[in-house]
Amino acid sequence: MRLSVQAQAFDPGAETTAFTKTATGAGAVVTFTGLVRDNGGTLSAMEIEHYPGMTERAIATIMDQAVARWSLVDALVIHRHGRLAGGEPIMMVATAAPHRADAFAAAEFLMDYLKSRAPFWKKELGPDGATWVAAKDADEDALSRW
Amino acid sequence: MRLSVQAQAFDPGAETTAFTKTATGAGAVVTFTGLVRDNGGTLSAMEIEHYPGMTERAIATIMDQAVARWSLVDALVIHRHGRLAGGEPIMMVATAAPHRADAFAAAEFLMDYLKSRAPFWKKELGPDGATWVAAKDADEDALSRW
Amino acid sequence: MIEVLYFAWVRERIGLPRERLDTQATTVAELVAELSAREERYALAFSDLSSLRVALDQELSSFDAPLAGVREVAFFPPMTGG
Amino acid sequence: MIEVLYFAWVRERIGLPRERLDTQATTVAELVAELSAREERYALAFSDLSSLRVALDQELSSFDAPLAGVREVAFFPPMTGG
Repeated sequence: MRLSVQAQAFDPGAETTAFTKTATGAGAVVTFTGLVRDNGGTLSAMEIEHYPGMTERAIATIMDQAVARWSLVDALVIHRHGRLAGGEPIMMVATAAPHRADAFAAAEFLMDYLKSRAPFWKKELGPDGATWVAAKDADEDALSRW
Repeated sequence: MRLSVQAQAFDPGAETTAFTKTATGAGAVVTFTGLVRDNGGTLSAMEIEHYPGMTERAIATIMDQAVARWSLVDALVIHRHGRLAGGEPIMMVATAAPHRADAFAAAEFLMDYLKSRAPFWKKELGPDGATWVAAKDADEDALSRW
Repeated sequence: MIEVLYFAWVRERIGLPRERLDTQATTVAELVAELSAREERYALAFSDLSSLRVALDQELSSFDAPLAGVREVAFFPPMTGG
Repeated sequence: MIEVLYFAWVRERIGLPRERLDTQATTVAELVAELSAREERYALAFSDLSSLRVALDQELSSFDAPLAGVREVAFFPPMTGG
């Protein structure tokens, strides 16, 4: 199990290769990568603020729950903070399990909890200035399915 | 959209990097990789038979459905045939969408249909000989959710 | 003339991957009956149709489907890809 | 003494990321009332508690939670990670 909250860019492909190689006994690996969206051709930048200390604690708690509930062979969470350019990976989640249903469910669970329970805040830096991204009711609602 | 049915090994990480780089406009990329399971330490090999021609047609049909239904920015399916060693990637699916729920749903849909509707047959080569993998009722049942 | 293909354990039981047939069968079920009557290995391969699938010209189909105009029939067990 | 942290637009409205306070407040709500009474920028930041979250010693908590033993209080908007 690995968790990294970092300012540096990362390569989701290289992380996937490393994660898959060490997932002994797994039959299924699911990865999710979140990217800074390119809104209609104008690449926007993003600034991500976080709460050092609480971020790592919150993510570790969520990961422990996922590993136990879906008998994961391994799990990975990487989340960036600081300034990101359009198109860059913001974060990724990877899960490895004997069977695909568990790997998918655990990855979706991790994403839903990261969205609403890990202390990150996104600010979009567009041509018209900076705007804090508003939390969506749908993200909070998504938690009720687990 | 890319579809490859191939005998050669592939690197899910390198494929993920290439797929993510060209997924312009996507906010979410989901990948699934299926691996030859290492059953309790004894790495087993696998032989995958397929129906050339029908395989490509069946997968292309499934991919078209997924792209339309979840407004995917892009989709990728790679599936190997022939002999595979324990731990090797068998196949992968990748989906890119503006939002995560669509990317996840489309990847699960593609997996469910590939399992039961693409003409591949797996034979496990273990220490006690070769056995055709039996289809699971659960895999057929999984289709009913779409 | 029709091309008949066999995959996985169906291929192994019948002992060949494909053959060209001259048949009067008008449905898949009639073709199965014709083949089963021919030799024991066919009868064995087709003994439980519920464990078999059929594709007509590379599209999944059913055993009561007509064969008119069909060039390629394939018999195989339920798929296990992914 | 208690450490109070502010994040995202709460930090921007109040104008500082953290401060050390000597407070008699026994609950989060009392602390909020005390801060709001201090200066307009605090009153503005805390004007709608339904759009705020609070963490006590780095665990999500509620506004009626007691402050006894707590060393670090953080106020912030709903999270938007992932």
